[in-house]
Amino acid sequence: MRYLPLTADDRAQMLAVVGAAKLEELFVDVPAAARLPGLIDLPRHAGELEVERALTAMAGRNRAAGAGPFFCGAGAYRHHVPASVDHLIQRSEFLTSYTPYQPEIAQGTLQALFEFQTQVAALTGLPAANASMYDGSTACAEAVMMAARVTRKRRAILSGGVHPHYDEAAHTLAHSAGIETVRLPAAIDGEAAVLEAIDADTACVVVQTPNVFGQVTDITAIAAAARAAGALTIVVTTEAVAFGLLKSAGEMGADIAVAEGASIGVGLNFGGPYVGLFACREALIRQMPGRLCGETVDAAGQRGFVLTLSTREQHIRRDKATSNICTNAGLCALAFTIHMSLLGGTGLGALARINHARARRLRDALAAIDGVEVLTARFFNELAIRLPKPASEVVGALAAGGILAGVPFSRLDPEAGFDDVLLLAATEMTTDQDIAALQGALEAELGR
Amino acid sequence: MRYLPLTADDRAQMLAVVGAAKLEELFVDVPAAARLPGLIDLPRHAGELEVERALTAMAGRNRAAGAGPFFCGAGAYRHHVPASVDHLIQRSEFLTSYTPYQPEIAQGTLQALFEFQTQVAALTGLPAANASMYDGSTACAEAVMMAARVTRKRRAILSGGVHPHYDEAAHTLAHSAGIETVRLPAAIDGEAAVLEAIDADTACVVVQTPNVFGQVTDITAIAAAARAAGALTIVVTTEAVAFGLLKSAGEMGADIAVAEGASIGVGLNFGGPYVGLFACREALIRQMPGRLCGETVDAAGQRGFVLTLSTREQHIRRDKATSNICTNAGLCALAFTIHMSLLGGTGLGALARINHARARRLRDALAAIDGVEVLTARFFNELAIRLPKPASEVVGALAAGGILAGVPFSRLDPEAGFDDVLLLAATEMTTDQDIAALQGALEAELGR
Amino acid sequence: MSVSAVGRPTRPENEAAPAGHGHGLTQDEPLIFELGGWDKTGVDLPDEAAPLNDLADLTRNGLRLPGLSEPEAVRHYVRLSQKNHAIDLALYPLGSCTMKHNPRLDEKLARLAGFADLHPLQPIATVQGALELMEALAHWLKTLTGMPAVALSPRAGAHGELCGLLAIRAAHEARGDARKSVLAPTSAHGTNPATAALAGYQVIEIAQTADGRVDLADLAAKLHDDVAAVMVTNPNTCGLFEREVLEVARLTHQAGAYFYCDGANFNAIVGRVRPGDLGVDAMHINLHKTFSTPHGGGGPGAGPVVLSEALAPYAPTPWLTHGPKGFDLTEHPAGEAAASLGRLSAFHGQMGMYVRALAYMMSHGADGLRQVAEDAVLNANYIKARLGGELSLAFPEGPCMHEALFDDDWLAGSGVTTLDFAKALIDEGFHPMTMYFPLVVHGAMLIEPTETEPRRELDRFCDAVLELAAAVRAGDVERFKGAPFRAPLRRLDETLAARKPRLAWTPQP
Amino acid sequence: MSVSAVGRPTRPENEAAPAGHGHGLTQDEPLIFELGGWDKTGVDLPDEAAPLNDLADLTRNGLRLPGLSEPEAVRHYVRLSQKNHAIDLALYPLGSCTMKHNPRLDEKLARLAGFADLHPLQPIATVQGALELMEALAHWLKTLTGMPAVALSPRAGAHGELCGLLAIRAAHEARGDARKSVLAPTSAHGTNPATAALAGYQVIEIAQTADGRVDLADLAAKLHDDVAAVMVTNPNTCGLFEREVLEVARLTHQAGAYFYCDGANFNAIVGRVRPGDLGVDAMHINLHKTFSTPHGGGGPGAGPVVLSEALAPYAPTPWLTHGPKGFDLTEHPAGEAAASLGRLSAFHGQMGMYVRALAYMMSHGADGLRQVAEDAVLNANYIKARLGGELSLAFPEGPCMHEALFDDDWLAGSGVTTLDFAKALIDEGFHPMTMYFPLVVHGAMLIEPTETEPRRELDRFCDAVLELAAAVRAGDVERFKGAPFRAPLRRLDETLAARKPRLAWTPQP
Ligand SMILES: Cc1ncc(COP(=O)(O)O)c(C=O)c1O
Ligand SMILES: Cc1ncc(COP(=O)(O)O)c(C=O)c1O
Repeated sequence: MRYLPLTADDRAQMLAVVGAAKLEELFVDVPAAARLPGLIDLPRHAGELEVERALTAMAGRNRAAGAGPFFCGAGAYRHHVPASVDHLIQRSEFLTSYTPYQPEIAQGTLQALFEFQTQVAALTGLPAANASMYDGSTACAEAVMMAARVTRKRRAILSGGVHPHYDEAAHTLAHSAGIETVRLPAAIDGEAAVLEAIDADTACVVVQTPNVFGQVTDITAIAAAARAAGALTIVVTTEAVAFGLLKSAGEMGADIAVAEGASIGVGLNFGGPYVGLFACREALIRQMPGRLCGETVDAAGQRGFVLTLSTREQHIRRDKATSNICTNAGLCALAFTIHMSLLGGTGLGALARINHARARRLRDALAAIDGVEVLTARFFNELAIRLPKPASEVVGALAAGGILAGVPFSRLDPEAGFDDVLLLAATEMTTDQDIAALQGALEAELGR
Repeated sequence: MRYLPLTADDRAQMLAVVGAAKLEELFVDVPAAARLPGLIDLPRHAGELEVERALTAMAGRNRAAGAGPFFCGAGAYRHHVPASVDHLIQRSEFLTSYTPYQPEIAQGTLQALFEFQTQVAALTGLPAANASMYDGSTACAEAVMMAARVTRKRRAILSGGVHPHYDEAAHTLAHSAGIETVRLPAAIDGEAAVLEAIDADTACVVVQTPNVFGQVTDITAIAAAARAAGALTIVVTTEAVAFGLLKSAGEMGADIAVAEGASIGVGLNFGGPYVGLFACREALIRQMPGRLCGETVDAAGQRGFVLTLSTREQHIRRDKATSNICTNAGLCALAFTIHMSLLGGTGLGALARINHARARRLRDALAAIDGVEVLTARFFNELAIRLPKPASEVVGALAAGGILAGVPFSRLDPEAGFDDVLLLAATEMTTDQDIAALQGALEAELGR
Repeated sequence: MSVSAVGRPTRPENEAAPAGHGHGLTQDEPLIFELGGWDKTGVDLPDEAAPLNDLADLTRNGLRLPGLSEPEAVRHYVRLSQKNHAIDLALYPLGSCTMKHNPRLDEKLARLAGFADLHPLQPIATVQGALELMEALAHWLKTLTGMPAVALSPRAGAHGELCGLLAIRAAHEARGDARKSVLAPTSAHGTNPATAALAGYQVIEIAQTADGRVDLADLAAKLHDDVAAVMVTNPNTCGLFEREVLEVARLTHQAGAYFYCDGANFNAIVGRVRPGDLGVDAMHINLHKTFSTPHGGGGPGAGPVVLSEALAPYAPTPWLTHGPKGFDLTEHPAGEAAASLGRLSAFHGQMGMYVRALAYMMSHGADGLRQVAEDAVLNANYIKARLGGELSLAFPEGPCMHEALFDDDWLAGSGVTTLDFAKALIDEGFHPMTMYFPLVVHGAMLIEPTETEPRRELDRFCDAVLELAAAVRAGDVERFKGAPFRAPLRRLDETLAARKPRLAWTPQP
Repeated sequence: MSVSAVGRPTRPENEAAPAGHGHGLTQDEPLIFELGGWDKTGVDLPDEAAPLNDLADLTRNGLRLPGLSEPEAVRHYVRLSQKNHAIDLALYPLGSCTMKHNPRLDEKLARLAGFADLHPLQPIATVQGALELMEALAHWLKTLTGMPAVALSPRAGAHGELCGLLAIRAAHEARGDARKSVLAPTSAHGTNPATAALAGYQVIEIAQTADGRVDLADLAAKLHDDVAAVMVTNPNTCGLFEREVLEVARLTHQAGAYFYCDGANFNAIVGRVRPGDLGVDAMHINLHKTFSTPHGGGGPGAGPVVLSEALAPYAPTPWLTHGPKGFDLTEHPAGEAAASLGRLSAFHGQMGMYVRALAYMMSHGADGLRQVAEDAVLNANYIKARLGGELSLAFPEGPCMHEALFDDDWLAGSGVTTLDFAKALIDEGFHPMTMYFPLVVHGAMLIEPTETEPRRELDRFCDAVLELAAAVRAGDVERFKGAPFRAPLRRLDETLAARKPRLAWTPQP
């Protein structure tokens, strides 16, 4: 068994040192009835070759996104990740280390986290970022909980532009804590309606830009209104590349920014692992969930980094902790940081413009199709269109022809009555040929 | 330009330090006529995404060996390499270091080389191995040159079982040095004829086992006869997995063993990079080509390793060197060593038996086909068959159907009159289904 | 030249290197923000200046972040990596963390385009292999635990705890039974009480017996009809098997509560004991512990939760189903999944971790996994035996499971604390053990070697601990108080960090 | 506790660690043969005991080699890796070696199954993409050098030299002109004379001028009709461009000889100067230098040779051709290739290196490669300028190309040798420069930074050198004689190694 170093001899000798006659003696505390005498009914061990064959076959029964024209977005975006990123995160010292509890021998991870936090702070325009959450949706749910703690109010308003999965995750978490989540009706321009919904009981408003329909909104007025009502403003972003171009949450006056960071450095991974970004105003630091890395000095006065403010955390504060999170998205945060260190502000800006440019070309191609209505007026790299028939049918038909044409909104929210709405994203990976192929296939499918 | 750290500012400031008004001044020594004023007529720089797309497309225009039943051998064998091997050789400290000229900061490479040499010595049964040659064929050619140096004779006899490429490479190298290479006629049992060819002018005999037809030979008698005639015996092995099962060169009395090591740890790579193994008797050490790693101690008495006996080498001995080799196959040697460290003697033995077992099943399947004659009586994992029509035609036809049926001997040696001979290898990668598919296709092709 | 007793010149080694230099093979490395590159980028992109007219007033006011060329970035992060300990470097005996070897095959397979380059919302027909893999993983997990259902989507252990408690809450609520509290032992991992609180429950602690197990009498006394669940870790955080687990389950069920088992320590019993045979209703499994997906310096992990028949209907969405058209996902609570507790996070969970965990399980097989548990327990008992004579065992009686727990009795009066001792271990090349956890043991030192440690490494570790223990007894207090001496940094000032939090780099004024 | 001047406790750092322990993050590691595992294996294989009756007396008598489990093997080699310097760690200023950054994209692409999992003797129809890649690489190399032909198959620079000289030999022989000698400057790399000798030529040295170039008068004097070739490195091994290269070519050709250029230093001029414009007949290109395939601790590399019209007919097999059915390989000297010098090695060369080199070239493009040369030369001149005041330049006049050459004049009388100085650099975190090469310069120190070094690293390096130079002048000889102090090992006894060669581990008696 290739992962087990002990030999039969080792085992015998070690048992002798332990003073046990046989291995079973070490399991005496297990109730006899629960001690399995033989092997569980599962296959026996398999060599690398066999395992590789089996899983490669399974992988082959999927259609990889890169296999043809591809337009899916809706919270997960396909971007190019430099090869050096994946190489570096696989270094033993990063890959096979634990949470940096012993800072003297974890400065590699800690310094990278400090860089991550600094980058996230710059991207969101909010000064204090944590060391990552599981993903964007759980970051959003935690932000709602945090807002309730900060404001001591129990009602969260979510715009109709918030990704339905984010809404559901927030609802699930908030519900049991007795916090009400109110989702406004799904609407392309969903953020606008939030303004009226704010009242004195509002703990927070959750808005998304670009929202799930791709619409970009300046939420400055909403944040001002929320502040006036004693509520916090939480801005969600599911496409981190948008940070390269669009106004940051901080610039617009938000209190908390949460985002899905997977677009930078991480990749699609069928939805996980991803990396949640979480940043807030300075004053709220002690209410933040998750790990924080901070600067300090060592006994010789040299600069170093440690996990800090851990009195907020479960392992110290237990049932009074700001969150239960322990394992987070460390390695994905590292990937994010490395990719971001390569891009820099300049590179992310350029990348964002390319994304926007391709999305404009996509918009133009779609708008030219008879029967297709482009719904999103102000988009970054994603937009919603209305089709003359159910979007899921169209997507199914195009998939059969090798084109992954996007995400039917009904897949996210079957109740919204938006069965004819299709969400499509374009990124730097989208070529003009891809767009032309989509246009042709859509025209054919719609019989134009 | 992502691989170039200097900015325009850096360049300007550095030029100022250098004291040059412009960059061109640094190229004053180039004759004016040869200074290109503008860009060479080649594409401009390209992003990772673009390069990756272009090369992935080229890769897609090949049929990977793993895409279907596969039986090619003839000096390159398809084996499974554990994922940890490729992971480890990509560590920066191994991948991006130079030849270990500064042993104090190269113990990683050096200790691995010492392990490599020890493994090669055990595998070949000869005590002194070097730190790798380019590949098996150049190792063989160098062995011939070495034998001529040692014996001060100028004639090498190569058996009719030696891989024709090895023969050609030896001939190319020996020719200009005035050393004659005599290749005996190609024959399944090609080693047998060597015995009669040995005479007093013979510097060395070169025999191969398993030979290019897959035939395994005990060359004890040949080695004895050569020794009696004052000649050295060089044993070639192109399939390193055979070391797990077959008598070693040392056991059979050879003076020098050379081998292609790519079967262990390296992979097919369309023929390169590979790794040449080279081992010999203790007494011949100072005539060996290539780098040698040796044990020593540091100033504090701790064990360490260094490159040694470099007075044999080009950088010290220049035109008196035992070889001109400088860059060798370091990283492939490391891959070999890591894979071999995982296998151990036990694992290599088991692997060799599996290879043999699969080859026997292949033999049985082929022997059952009407019109096919199995030529190789005593094989390890490869055998030659005679077909009722030109082997290249048959291979071409089967390739069109997705089966890579092996190597026509005529591909290696079109003059041998063996157009109807096909070489086929089976390894642990060969499944019963592969064999059945081959059998079926062959029967169909041969119209049986 | 001054030469120390052992013949090593003491200079220039013990002079600080001039600022900004390396030392031998270790390189100093500033933050990326101190490397310049404010106007450059290490990514070559085509020139494509899109008009921004649609976004007129929506664009940001610059973004100041440095970009590094690839050579600089690679060197920067390689240098940083040099400052980490890792399981690939040496034994990493963090109790409760199961720092075992991470197979490289798993990394390779998780990167196959057919898994890594899949969008979570592609048409179901185009991801049948992915769902097949999830189904296979579910089958392994259910079979190994002897439980009828599993929710794969939780993103880590704590998220799994939340999943389990929310399922329990949903089950109670479905009966109109709004219970208010959760019982958990004081020895519980911090996530247990934190999760219970997050799930809206009051946490009540159960006492522990002198031999490190749940105090049944206390449990029985505290179990009443307001208790929603009893959370017990088994094997527990003292590294001991809860002998009376069947009685815990019986009492719990008798009170109408559910039995939540924290399965973080499943590694000790995998293949030998099925939690389903112990009366468990819900248990999370940290794939990043028992099933060896890499810890990655803090994550990501995955925390699937196996569920009993009673709780299965409340499992979170998405539900994985198998119909005539192949595999499918039920993504919203409706129909069959109407009782579901809802969605825990976007999409379908940690696919990348599923691939790794399944590859790991298939590699080991039923036989290998059983051996995993045996070797993990044997290794821990070996350490217990070798160190038990010098250090003070928290629970000397009987065997331990996968980890050996010591307290700081033996340090009493020495001037050396658990923390000091742990830091001194760094100088010997090892990562410290888990310290001061579980809370029930004074100055706890929790040592979990895992099954992937060879005997030689266990001995190296025990020798180092024993040698340090001898130094404690010899009164060599400075060796501990100042430790570590040989790490990239000396002991860090955590108080300073917390007093004036600096969480991001800012330009020097 | 004794505290040194800078506040660092001096113990236990300067005590040797107990044998077999690590120190902080660095781990001691024995040989695999000392780890046990003689009867085990780290590879799981199916049970398949084939009958061996066909091989009765041909099987070996056991094979004693240890097998390690994967955790052990991974740890072993990771620990070993910690003891290496690498370009990814810091500047690696080995003159003549072109230690530049190795892009990770290239590693990824070389591993695509469509390249890595190809057998060299698959039917040509199944490897059209591979041949297309070779053709593309050939096109780039020919265009960059301005030469009409290229032989890709040589496996490293020295193999390329052999290829070139054998082509020259074949060309002479084809004319019935059996020439006997090759001229090369004393400054030539050792492979030049070694290759010439291997190719059956006598090597005659050409003198060098005071400014570090070929002495034309000496060349003219030695050129006669027995000279087969003149081998000149350009830019040469002193880091200087051979100003009179056109004259060298003219004289060579006038004598009926061929002009072989050692292209190891092509990095300095790529994109700016084409060797084809300089009268070169043959030149090898180390893909592992100029085109950045990784050095890998000694190899593998690749040494394609560009050839003039005159030599092209003699190129080694295989020949890559393009016909109506696509790409093809002529594998034997016959037909069109009848004059070929024959085969240099099995199969078709270093495919894995071709993929990397092509990816590198395409990434840089014509513009980027030109910039490569400019930055490489600028970086070297920057070092020359910064260090020239303190160290003695071998050729102070005029600019250098890609490397700066110093001699040991400035060390005279200091008691510090070039070797000592180089070893002291290790303590500062840098790899030493190339030492004692070229032979024409006393105590040579040859510094090649390459274009992938950022200015900050150049400054770090120059600061370290200058600080050491100050220490030399201050008479701090012990800092050098004993160096390195901070490396994994102290200075190694190379004499002992050569006196009693121990080339393999043997069991302790
Ligand atoms: C006993 C125990 N329970 C729960 C957890 C939490 O798991 P995770 O970190 O995956 O959220 C841990 C992790 O350390 C643990 O040790
Ligand atoms: C000038 C010069 N020529 C030739 C060579 C030999 O090249 P290789 O090591 O690739 O055989 C080298 C390598 O260091 C060199 O520097």
